[in-house]
Amino acid sequence: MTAVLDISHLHVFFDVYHALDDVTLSVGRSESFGLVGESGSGKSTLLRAVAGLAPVSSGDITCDGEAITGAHRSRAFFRKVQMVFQDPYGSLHPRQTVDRQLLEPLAVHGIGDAEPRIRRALDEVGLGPSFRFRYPHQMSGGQRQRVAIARALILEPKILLLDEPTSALDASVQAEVLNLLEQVRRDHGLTFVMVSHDLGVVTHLCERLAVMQHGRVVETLTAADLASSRVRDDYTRHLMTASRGFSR
Amino acid sequence: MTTGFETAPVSRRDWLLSDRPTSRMQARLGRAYMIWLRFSANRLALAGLGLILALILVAIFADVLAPFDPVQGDLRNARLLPPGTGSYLLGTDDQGRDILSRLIHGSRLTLAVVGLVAVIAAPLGLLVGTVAGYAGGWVDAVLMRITDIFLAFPKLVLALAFVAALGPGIENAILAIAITSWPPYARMARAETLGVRHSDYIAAVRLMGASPFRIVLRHVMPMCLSSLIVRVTLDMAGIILTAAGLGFLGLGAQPPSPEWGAMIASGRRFILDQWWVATMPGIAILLVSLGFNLLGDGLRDALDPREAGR
Amino acid sequence: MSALLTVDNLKVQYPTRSGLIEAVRGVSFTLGRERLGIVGESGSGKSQTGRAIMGLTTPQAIVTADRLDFQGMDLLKASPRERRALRGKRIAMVLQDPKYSLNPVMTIGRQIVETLRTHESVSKAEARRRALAMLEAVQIRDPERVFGLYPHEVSGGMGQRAMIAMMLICDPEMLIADEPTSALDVTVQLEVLGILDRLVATRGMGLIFVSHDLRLVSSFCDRVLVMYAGKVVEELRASELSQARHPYTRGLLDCVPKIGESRHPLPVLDRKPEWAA
Amino acid sequence: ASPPDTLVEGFAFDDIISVDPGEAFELSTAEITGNCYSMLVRLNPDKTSEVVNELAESWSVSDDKLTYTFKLKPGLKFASGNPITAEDVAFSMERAVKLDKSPAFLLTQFGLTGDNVTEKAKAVDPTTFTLTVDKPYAPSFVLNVLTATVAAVVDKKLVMSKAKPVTPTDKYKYDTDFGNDFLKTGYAGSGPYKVVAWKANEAVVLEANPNYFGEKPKLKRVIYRYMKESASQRLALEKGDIDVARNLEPGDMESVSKKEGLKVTSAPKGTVYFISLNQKNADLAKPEVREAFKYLVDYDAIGETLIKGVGTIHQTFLPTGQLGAIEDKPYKLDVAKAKELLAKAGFKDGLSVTFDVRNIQPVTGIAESFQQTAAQAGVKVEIIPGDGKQTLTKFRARKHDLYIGQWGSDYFDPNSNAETFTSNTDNSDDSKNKTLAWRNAWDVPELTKETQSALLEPDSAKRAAIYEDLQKKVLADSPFVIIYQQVEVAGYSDKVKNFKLGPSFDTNFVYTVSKD
Amino acid sequence: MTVTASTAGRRRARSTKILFDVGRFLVVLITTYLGLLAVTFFIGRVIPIDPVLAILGDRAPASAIARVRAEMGLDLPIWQQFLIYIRQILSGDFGTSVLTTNPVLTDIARVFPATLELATFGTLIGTIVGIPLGVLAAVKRDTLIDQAVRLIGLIGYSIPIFWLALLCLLLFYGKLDWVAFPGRIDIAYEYTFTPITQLFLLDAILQREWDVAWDVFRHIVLPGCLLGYVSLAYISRMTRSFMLTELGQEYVVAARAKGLSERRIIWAHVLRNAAVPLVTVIALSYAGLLEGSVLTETVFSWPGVGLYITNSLQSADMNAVLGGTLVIGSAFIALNLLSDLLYRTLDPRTRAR
Ligand SMILES: Nc1ncnc2c1ncn2[C@@H]1O[C@H](COP(=O)(O)OP(=O)(O)OP(=O)(O)O)[C@@H](O)[C@H]1O
Ligand SMILES: Nc1ncnc2c1ncn2[C@@H]1O[C@H](COP(=O)(O)OP(=O)(O)OP(=O)(O)O)[C@@H](O)[C@H]1O
Ligand SMILES: [Mg+2]
Ligand SMILES: [Mg+2]
Repeated sequence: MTAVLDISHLHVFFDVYHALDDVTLSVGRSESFGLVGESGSGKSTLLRAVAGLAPVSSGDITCDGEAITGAHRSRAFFRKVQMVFQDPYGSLHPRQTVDRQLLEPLAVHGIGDAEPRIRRALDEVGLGPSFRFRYPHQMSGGQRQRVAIARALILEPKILLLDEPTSALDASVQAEVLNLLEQVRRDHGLTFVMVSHDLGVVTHLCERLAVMQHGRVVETLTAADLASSRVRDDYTRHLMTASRGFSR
Repeated sequence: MTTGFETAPVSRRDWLLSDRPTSRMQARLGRAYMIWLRFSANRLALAGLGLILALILVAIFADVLAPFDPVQGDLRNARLLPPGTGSYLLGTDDQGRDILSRLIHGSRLTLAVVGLVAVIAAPLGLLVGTVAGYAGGWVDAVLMRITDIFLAFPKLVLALAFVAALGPGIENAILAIAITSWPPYARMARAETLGVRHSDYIAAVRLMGASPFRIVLRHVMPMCLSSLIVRVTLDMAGIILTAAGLGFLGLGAQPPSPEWGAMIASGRRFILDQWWVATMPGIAILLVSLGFNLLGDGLRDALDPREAGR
Repeated sequence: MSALLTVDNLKVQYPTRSGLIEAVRGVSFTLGRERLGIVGESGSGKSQTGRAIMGLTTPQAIVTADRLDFQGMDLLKASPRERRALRGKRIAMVLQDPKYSLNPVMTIGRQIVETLRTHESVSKAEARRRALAMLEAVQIRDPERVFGLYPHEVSGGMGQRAMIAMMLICDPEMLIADEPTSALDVTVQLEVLGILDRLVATRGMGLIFVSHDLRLVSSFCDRVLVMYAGKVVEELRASELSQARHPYTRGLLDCVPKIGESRHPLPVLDRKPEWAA
Repeated sequence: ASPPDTLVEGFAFDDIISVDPGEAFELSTAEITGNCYSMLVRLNPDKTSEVVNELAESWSVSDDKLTYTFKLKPGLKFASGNPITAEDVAFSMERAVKLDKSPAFLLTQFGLTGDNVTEKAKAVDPTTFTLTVDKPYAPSFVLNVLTATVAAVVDKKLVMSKAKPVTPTDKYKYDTDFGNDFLKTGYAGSGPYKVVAWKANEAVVLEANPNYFGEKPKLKRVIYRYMKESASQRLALEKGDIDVARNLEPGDMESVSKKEGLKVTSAPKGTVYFISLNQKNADLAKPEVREAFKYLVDYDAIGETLIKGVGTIHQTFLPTGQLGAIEDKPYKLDVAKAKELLAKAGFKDGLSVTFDVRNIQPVTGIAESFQQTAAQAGVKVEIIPGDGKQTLTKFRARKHDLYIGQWGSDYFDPNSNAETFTSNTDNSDDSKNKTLAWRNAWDVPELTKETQSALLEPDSAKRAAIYEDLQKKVLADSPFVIIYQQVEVAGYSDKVKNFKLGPSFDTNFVYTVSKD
Repeated sequence: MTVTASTAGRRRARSTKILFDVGRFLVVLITTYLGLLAVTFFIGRVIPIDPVLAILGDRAPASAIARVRAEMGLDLPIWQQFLIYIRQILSGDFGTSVLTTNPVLTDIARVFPATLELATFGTLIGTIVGIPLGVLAAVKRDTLIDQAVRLIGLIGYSIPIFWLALLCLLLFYGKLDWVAFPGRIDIAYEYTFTPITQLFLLDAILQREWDVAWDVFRHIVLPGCLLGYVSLAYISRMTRSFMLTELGQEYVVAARAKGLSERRIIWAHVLRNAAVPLVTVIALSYAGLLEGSVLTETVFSWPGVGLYITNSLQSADMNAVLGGTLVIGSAFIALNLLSDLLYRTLDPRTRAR
């Protein structure tokens, strides 16, 4: 397995708060990797650190052979790595139509054939042309999340960082989005790094996952291990019980 | 395009209100129409709009509408005539000039002051605020220091000083007011930028590799725009009043230009016996700035989805 | 089992520029001293139902019902004052997000005491004592400390417990919990549910539990109402969830991925227009 | 309401910068000094061609007309109780000359300098003071100058006890400020009233001087209350909050005069208002243009409206009442004639000029009226309004085109106005001379000579003839469009008795006033 | 950077953070003052008024003019003048005002209290009347009451204050005789009454001089009410808007669910939350009145700092302008600081733990 994303000894501080404490991870090419853990454990921060949106104080990140330092990211980096955010209500610019939002990455990177690309991207996420000129407030959460995915895909990245892409959605819509993600991954041979607090979702989509607590990775294991309860860490076990629902 | 929607089976209203627009134009018009619907539901706001439109029309057709020459008076025969004397509907001033005609021509000055100040101060404030807010760090510190200095400086003193330095005249008054009125816009834009800066959609644009310049210009600024527009409209009244205040202190317009504030200033000498000389321009200022305020208030409700949602 | 609350053909409508929005379209059910779950996707009218019972819909809402009866009292005919006396005292409601439903500038203790002193004339010291006891009852470890904290100083789970304490301090006969745990972490979620469960069991309250999580509701409640587009499409015992007949209910159950299950792609809901009819 | 023992006047005295008689040269200060200080001689308010003695018992001139000897009245006292001696008189002169403030030139024009003043102005004995001048001037001229407030006698003992030491520089060679700092707001005189307080733009408070040697004033206190506007003065007067309104404009004057319980009084003052044309501007330097502008003022309409009651149309530079003043009024509004003259000068299509105007009435009104009438002849006038000091700065730097100003006689002698309007000893930009002629770059060596000759003409009739000639020449050809002579007005409550305005600003006496 | 070092560093950072905050505040303060100084200095140099003229008057001899020019350092290069100026200010010497010949500090000590008194009066009225009106309008949203309150506010926003002041003066003084003549105090008292704090109303009450207090009140009431109206317009409008925002919050629903009365919800819960941003609004409007009442002061001959600066400016009396500017600037900064502090105490979320 060749690693496409390598993270070693990563530390992130917010002022004095140690949000990521010595995180080391490696994600293989075309692998789907999950991150679970309680709220505030640093899952989102990890993704944002990779994307250059969090203040990394030390540690190394290697992405597709390119060593990255600090917060600066090359232009090429953004064509390799894209991200989908948790809140579909907050990740789309409220004053721009879908068309504008999809056009923007193309304009930034000076990509020419905008028209067919936009149409293709919308098609791919299952939105018809009737959505093209809508504003975010004219769409449902699931539809917005599809637009966010389309926006991430339009630059044809290799790695997609997914930060709880379905947690704001209804169960039924969640299924649709999960299916969509699976499909685009297959079609494009993408590498996924996905955050979720729902073990069901993670095991559904990912082959391997890491469990995080208090800014550390406490355990890395495969989905199969989890399904058959082959876990070492207490916290992982605790999470598993909790996700089975309420019991008196 | 016109044929497009005349042959279409849907009504124009439905076309505008459609939640599945088929073109950029339709989407944009639809949004504007929604705003208009919200706006027009507010009667006071419509009244404000009416007042402003009337002002603009009066300014455009001043030459046609004004019954007399606004600057040439009849000192000997027509001085300080009360309203309704002869054909002087609103009376005459101390140079024997028709007050109505002066008010009509003065609307041009008022409009120019308001328009130009808005055009100078608002973009300046917007630029400073968004850049400071987005860049953070020392850029923010420096820009905000400058803003604070201008904020802490007594506004009218600054304006007075500028007019005194540059010489009187409406252009300089405009510059002076513009120079004193941008800091609040910068503050506001910065606050708004700070709110927007950490949002996911800005993060998404950064992840596209867009330059900070592009982010500020195309993504942050539009977010500040609607509150800026509202604020500017509401400030228009303040601008008119400041200009009038400068005129009142003898520093705004040059005689004989019919600037309303200066008209009040020269009319106040006669307030005891010839009340109309100072009262008429006062009413004009009140009406116009009321118009802008009503308009701004209505725009705020129409543009701010938080308020309009209820 | 005597009915605490009887709802018959409850409707909630909102007049808007583009016509009447029907948020709730004729919901009927009765509630005894039991745990009744209401599930449904977003926008199906769950919260509106709860709020209509409380009388907390916004003023422009039009609320009608053939019957809205709480222990023999016609809620729709009751004066605002009478309804206010009911609220917090006999019917209470826990809102979804503790972050927003606690007054940010008042200490938690004061907010709890306030409920108590609104409905019962007790001395300050007595009120404080009871508030502390209530905080303890919702399993807050250090009630004295939390009593003096502001909402932003406590975690989501603690905030939600404080909210529950605030609503239960007057020993209401009925509690409406509108998605009380969906803002919380999975592990915390279960703790809060545990507390609710114990309180209902010990005090004999009627509970309406609103959620969009079918699995959670089924494991927590006695009875479940499934809502779709402002209507109840199915009502069933929690234990009989697996025998649900309505395709909507089945679909909701099916589309959730579970650990150790391999269904690719996941089944999705195929909404039929006749469901909403 | 105003207290019974106090006279309250509403007065726009924003020109006061100091109440030190050795420093002050402003019109409002003249009134204060006039009421609070004594001088050797005074202008006779009833007959302005005469001077009368005040501190002096008698005076005489030597035959060579160079030495003036004054004998003081006996037993005079300052307000402080110190006796008034010739020493004080000499000190007052020395002080004014050495301080070298604005009014010092009145004395230095007689050849007094810091170095020789102790010699030339000295006390021979406690009651005898002699002044030696450098040329045999007409005695009327010298005595008229000595009535100016700069010659007010200050209390040497008191002043020097308050004097502050200063470090001498090349510019100021003395080691004391001669009490200037103290006297700016303080008082060391012997007049009927003493200055108790001057608060800039708020009030000037005078109190009766118990040591006054003359007839004691009737009222205990006089308060000048700063009020800028005519309308508010009138309002306050009508309400009885002030007893006298000093800056009434024509309309308000009329109303006050008709109102029961109120009266008005007026007195012509030695101040003329004029529009001047800067000769540095080549267009304005053409004689035809100068003349044309004189036809572009609507004298009659202005006289009937804007300055009605507060001024009389007057076209020569000497105010009525001064020696040699003539009343010629050859000009009136005549657009056709002006056009013709302009065409002759090559401005068939008109010309554009700027016009620096103070923000004060009636000048602004007159300027606006002129702007309108000039427009009829194709002269485009751009008014640049400004505060007094601002327009003055420009005027003094000779950077204006047109300027509207006034000139009040520094002392009641024709030379004051003649010198400023007709003499320009050095027309260069860095000239020391700042007369109106210089300020408008009007280079007139002949007129300058003629003006100087009038000074040495001892015969009054001949002297008057020279001034008449000068006035005619200025009327015909100067860059000064003289419009009117000021009439000072006041409205007052009829409770106030004996209120009168004098012929000059330092003769607006309040010590004779009483109240019912 | 190694891990251990960074953790230790963070801990140290926490303890120095307060120190750092204080330091930053001082830097802010100093730079703002320096900025004010520089701007004032600059204004003084560009104004086309010869400052010597203001000192000597129009007819001074050339020698005197040259002497004063040298005394004032006007013949030095600009930067040297600025340095001298700064040095002077730093040593606490604001110079003497040319216009009044008093030390500027003395003048300020007289005129600032006048403005302070007026502005405080206005702000009190604006707050006491404005807040209830705003609350009322928000609670009765879209009713006639709401529209009426809005209109009152909007007119207050739109009316030229100097014009209204003139009309009111005419009516209440000229016609009705309800209020006293422009100025702070009647002539009769001006020279018998010795103020202590220079806030006349307060002084008179402290000294139990009831007739003086009444007279002072009759003077201040009209300009004070006019300023109060302007501030009321702003405060009521902002109160309404903040109340509306707060009324839409979930905690209001929660409070209703508790069975609280509407009145208690509005006044104890909602207004208490709206008060947090309102503090800033009131402080801003107060600051605005402190600096911006030049026009009112002109009409009412109120010897305040606005009038003082305006008069000084017109005489190029830059010492006085600077003094006034710094006072107003300081008042602005102080009010900002105060509102910040109040904000912190009112809003537990920003309170330091
Ligand atoms: N910009 C920031 N400034 C300060 N602290 C931050 C910031 N972003 C995150 N944190 C803190 O870092 C910690 C980790 O946050 P993160 O968002 O990574 O958690 P998470 O695992 O994604 O949680 P959740 O499941 O709630 O999304 C949290 O305690 C959070 O408060
Ligand atoms: N004030 C209002 N005006 C108009 N429509 C409203 C209003 N409040 C709610 N609605 C509508 O009523 C419907 C039901 O809303 P409700 O809040 O009950 O949904 P819900 O089932 O609780 O959904 P969620 O799970 O998202 O909370 C929605 O379609 C909503 O748009
Ligand atoms: Mg997260
Ligand atoms: Mg809900």
